Amino acid sequence: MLLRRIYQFLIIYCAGILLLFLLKYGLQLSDYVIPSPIELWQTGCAEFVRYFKDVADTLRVAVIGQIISVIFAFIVGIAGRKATWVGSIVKVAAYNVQAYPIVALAPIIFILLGDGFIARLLIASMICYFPILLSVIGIMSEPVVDIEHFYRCTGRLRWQLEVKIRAFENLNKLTTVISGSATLAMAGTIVAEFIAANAGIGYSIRIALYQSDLARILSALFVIGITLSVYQGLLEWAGALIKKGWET
Amino acid sequence: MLLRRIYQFLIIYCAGILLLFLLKYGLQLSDYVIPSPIELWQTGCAEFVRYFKDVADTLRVAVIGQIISVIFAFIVGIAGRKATWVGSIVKVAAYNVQAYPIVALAPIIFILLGDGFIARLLIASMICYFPILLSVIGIMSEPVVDIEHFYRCTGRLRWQLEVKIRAFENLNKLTTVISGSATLAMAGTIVAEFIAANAGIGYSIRIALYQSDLARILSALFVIGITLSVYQGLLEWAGALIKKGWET
Amino acid sequence: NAGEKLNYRLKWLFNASVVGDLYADVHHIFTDHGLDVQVKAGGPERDAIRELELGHAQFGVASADQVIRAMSKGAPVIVIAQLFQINALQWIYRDDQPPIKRLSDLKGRTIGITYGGNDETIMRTLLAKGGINQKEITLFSVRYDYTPFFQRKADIWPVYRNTQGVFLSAKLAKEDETLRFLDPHDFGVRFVANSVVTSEQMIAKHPQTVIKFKQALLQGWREALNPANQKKTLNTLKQFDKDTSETILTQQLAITRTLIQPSPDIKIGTIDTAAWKETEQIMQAQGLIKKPVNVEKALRNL
Amino acid sequence: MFLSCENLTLKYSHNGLPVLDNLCFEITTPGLHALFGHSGAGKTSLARLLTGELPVSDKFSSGAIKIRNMKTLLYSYNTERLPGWSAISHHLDKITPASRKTQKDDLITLFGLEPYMDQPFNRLSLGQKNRINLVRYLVQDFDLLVMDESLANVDERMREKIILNIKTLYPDRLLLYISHNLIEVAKFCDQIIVLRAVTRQPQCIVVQGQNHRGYQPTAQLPERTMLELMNAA
Amino acid sequence: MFLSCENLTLKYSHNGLPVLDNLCFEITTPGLHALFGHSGAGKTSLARLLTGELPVSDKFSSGAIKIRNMKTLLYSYNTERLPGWSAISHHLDKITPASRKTQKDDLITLFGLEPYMDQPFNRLSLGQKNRINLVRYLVQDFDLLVMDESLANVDERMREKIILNIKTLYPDRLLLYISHNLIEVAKFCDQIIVLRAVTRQPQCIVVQGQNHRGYQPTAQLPERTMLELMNAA
Ligand SMILES: Nc1ncnc2c1ncn2[C@@H]1O[C@H](COP(=O)(O)OP(=O)(O)OP(=O)(O)O)[C@@H](O)[C@H]1O
Ligand SMILES: Nc1ncnc2c1ncn2[C@@H]1O[C@H](COP(=O)(O)OP(=O)(O)OP(=O)(O)O)[C@@H](O)[C@H]1O
Ligand SMILES: [Mg+2]
Ligand SMILES: [Mg+2]
Repeated sequence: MLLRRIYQFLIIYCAGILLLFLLKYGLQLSDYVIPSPIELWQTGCAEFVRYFKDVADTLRVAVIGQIISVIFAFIVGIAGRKATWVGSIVKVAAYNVQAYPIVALAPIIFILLGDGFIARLLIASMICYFPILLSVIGIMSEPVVDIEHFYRCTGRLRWQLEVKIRAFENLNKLTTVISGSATLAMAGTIVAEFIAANAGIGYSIRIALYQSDLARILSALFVIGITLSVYQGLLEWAGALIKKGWET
Repeated sequence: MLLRRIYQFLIIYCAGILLLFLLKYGLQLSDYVIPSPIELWQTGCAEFVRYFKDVADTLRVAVIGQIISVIFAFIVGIAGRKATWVGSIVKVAAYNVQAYPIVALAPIIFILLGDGFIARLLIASMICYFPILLSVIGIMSEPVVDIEHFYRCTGRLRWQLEVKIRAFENLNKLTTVISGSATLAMAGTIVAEFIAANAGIGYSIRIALYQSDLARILSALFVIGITLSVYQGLLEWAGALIKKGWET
Repeated sequence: NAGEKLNYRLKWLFNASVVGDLYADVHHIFTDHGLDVQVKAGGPERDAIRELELGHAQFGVASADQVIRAMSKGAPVIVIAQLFQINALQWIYRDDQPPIKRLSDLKGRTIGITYGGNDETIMRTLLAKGGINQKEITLFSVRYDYTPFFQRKADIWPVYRNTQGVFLSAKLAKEDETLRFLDPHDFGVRFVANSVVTSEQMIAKHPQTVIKFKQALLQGWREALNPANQKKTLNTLKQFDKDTSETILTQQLAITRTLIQPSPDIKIGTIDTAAWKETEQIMQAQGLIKKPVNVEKALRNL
Repeated sequence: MFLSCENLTLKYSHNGLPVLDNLCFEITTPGLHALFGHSGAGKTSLARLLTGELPVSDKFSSGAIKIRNMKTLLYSYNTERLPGWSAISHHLDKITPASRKTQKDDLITLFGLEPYMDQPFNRLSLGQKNRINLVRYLVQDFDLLVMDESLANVDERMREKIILNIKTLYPDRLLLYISHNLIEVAKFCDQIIVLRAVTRQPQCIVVQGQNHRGYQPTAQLPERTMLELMNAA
Repeated sequence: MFLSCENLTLKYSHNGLPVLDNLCFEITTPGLHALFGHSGAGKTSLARLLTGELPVSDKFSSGAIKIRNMKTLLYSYNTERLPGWSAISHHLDKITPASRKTQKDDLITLFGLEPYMDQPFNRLSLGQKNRINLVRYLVQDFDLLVMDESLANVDERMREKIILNIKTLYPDRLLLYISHNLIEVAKFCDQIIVLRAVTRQPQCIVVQGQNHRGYQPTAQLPERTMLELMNAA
């Protein structure tokens, strides 16, 4: 599974690069617009190790960010699952915050939190949590009548149990969303680094952008992609394990 | 419902602003770090109409972007629901594209598409489609055995029917995600405008940021929030109607 | 080929830095020259040189470092005019801090730079020139907003003198704080800023169009900066830059004048070849290009 | 212990036919009573009204349900499920009041479920699912328990055993058994509320069952009751 | 038409007891046959093996199932559902081959479903759900149809009517009926495959049923068959 993820990523990446090269040679574009294969290769080789370290750094933040997002999404999703007043205000708050593009919120976040690790983490989590939240709210607000009936009519349906039942019945959907959100956590962290940090791959991409260096950007995308494929593969594998563990 | 959404938004917005003012007067921050209430009020009054027009403009793009995202998410989700090779490569591609922060992809998008409406729409959709995709994949890859069994064993389970069955059985989750993704479409469009456009509220935010004018940014956030609350309220209302229509 | 559609891609959003371009557009100077030009705003993710090659634009504004980088990668770019004689990129600091009279005064300060941006290049050149070790100062990563400077987390912050410099001064003035500027030019660092570029192909195929474009554009700039036209110019600007008050715009315009035409004997649009060569040397010294590109080949005084 | 329905009427929609029309009956003794009638007669609907799962007197229903000396009314049905994350023994332990632990174990043995207690619910056969679901209701505090086809997928021998045992174990509770098995209902139940087509009035008739209390190998079929039931329904 | 099991063995896990052990039987005539046995005996498992829903001879199962002169093998069970987005009539129309439209309408009348055809599935009572589900299988092309408790929640009178009619309508198909109703199975089925506890060998015994073909008001209970069945199970 892991291996398959990796070579599938390679296929897709190569397809993308090929498209760019076709464009380059089709329209006879200079190396400035689209780098030559040689340049790309050289840049890739030269920067691989450094970018890899950057990505590892980013991934670290992303993983923490993802965990926070998942927890946060569950808290909000569980609080917001009921059609009560509190539930719906929590939902409205969660939705509204999301509507503000992070670039607009960034200054406020920096005022509130300074621009250290925490701010970065917050931005990463904010980008990542929302899709999980949507799924969690969707799942948590739908009763599983045939299972809940007994607990409800014997007065035993505390919210923890309700949440557990609904989560378990939708385990597949939840693991899909959670493992899928890894990509979002990654993207979120990169954006945060892009805006604020002076470390991580987002920072490297920003420099490459300022320097109009597409070869570097493509190399960075490669490293991001491959790392993420591995991480995602691992998450799916863990998800399968958990499912197995919970189901037996 | 619509009204409730609006006043809930107002409560949250006011709470946020209050927090900022507490911070301002607690830490004795000057007006250039956090604007004074008077300045905020004046800016708000002065810019409301203009920002409102901008937001309307942005919303127009966001709505189209959301529709595209939903369609796209369904296409990819349906193609990627099966554990086949094609299914999984479609999924890997969809996930990978998402992992790349839009800022890194923007130069490539502009190379490929120029800077028209299309590029903006693409960026907005890319930001919005992924959360929908995750839910759609989750839902579409889980059989509803008790319903599908008949069609499967009589050889009638074409993919359209399979999709329809699974969508219907998870209608609540889908409408939650779709109406929730409105916020993402909006955020996506704003980011696209931020990067590329010369119209819309994203552009105005960029200028306000560039001028370090937090009062303007807060006013813009207000208009975005209120518009979005209305839009979201309408979507939910439409979702309820559709559900009613489909279920009777 | 009058009436042919031409796209002119700016480097940044519409503001006082592009007043001449806007003026030429609004006051039909392009049309008077038989050109149909669409002036398009730029942005950080935009790159006029790429658009020239892809045919999305026929003319554009690019900074000198962009031009030199593009040349080093074989892009067929030609500079037809240099708008800013003095780079608008400068640094601000509060006047309650010791003034920076010599480069060695930078020691011990926290200096904002945009990593990868040309302010980094310029600042590093200044530091090298002043013989200042990186350990003697603190570098602070600059991002979209100015909060770190406001909160005094950084002492010295890069701004565009004629735009940000003006409204930041105004903002701080409200709190009775005054700003000073650190201009690299004063320390002998000349790093060329925005210039008008087109493609080799354009010059080869439509030399007349290029000439007409340059004439029209520079006429626009001359008229825009002419104090006699002040009112007209401000009205033009206001059409595009709705977010800036008239007082600020007036100040911005005044400073822009001094950067575009520092003295009456310099013609607007003059390409300062020596400054370009210095820019190339700086970039090479900083390792931003690997080998010389001989930038003068791309400079065309038509 | 007293349960009565007075002029109970229920519709599921504005323009639909009523499902229950002017229904009246009362039960005054504890024990195993039955709710009988053809499929679609409204047994489930009535049971849900009785236990408060459906509201009485809202826009679609009217009449009154009177309940005296009973506090906990439970409704169980055959398609209920247990959560899937652990073995059924675990779930059962969690919901059994401490005082009923031995009763629970006895019921499990009696219901023939002992070998399956460490299985998760979804690995059981249909009849096993029925039984484990019923067990968990039986160990609750209840005054009235409706068993809506709770043994529908269990074999007859086991069913008989279960019914007889429930009767001896819970002599002072009100048990309302919904089943389509004519003989079983006739043989073991006390009063049998027969729901008839909604067009007939009175919509329900109460027939006296044989109310057998133990295994009687020589017992004849309760033919008179069966006949009565068949005529009523 | 020929169906046989040879030494069929099935486990659900490595270390578990087998559910089916060395099972052998054969059926060579069309008609209504039954699969009978106590709850948990393995009827559902066997039926799913026969119709190919569970694989024969993988790591958990061995033996052979031989099928001759039959192409379409269908397995239906009582908890199946119809999609919810439109009335059941709509779904039924869609899956009925053109040549069977009249047959479908006849079945609906026969099954007493006519008044409910414009309802969506989730508004039906349990027995109504059972019946509509069975109807849609009956209008398919099939050679073997397993009805796994397909009428479990239907009242006896309706059940009898349905069974008798199915027998006359499909004399040349193989119908395998799983039910816990002893009398019904004894009365109406041809051959009755009785699954016994897995510890007993042979695990299954085939008992000849009465195979009644029409409504016989004076018919005695099939006591001998019932006794045989009870002894076997
Ligand atoms: N939610 C509903 N909406 C509309 N009609 C309904 C609904 N539930 C049940 N009905 C109808 O009400 C009638 C009685 O249903 P009910 O489930 O009470 O019958 P029942 O006696 O329990 O039948 P069975 O023995 O088949 O379970 C049926 O005709 C059914 O179609
Ligand atoms: N997926 C499974 N995993 C493990 N064990 C199973 C599984 N399915 C069924 N069993 C076990 O296999 C045995 C036979 O089950 P099966 O469903 O075939 O019984 P049945 O004869 O159909 O019973 P019923 O009449 O109650 O439906 C039961 O003891 C059951 O617990
Ligand atoms: Mg019922
Ligand atoms: Mg079974």
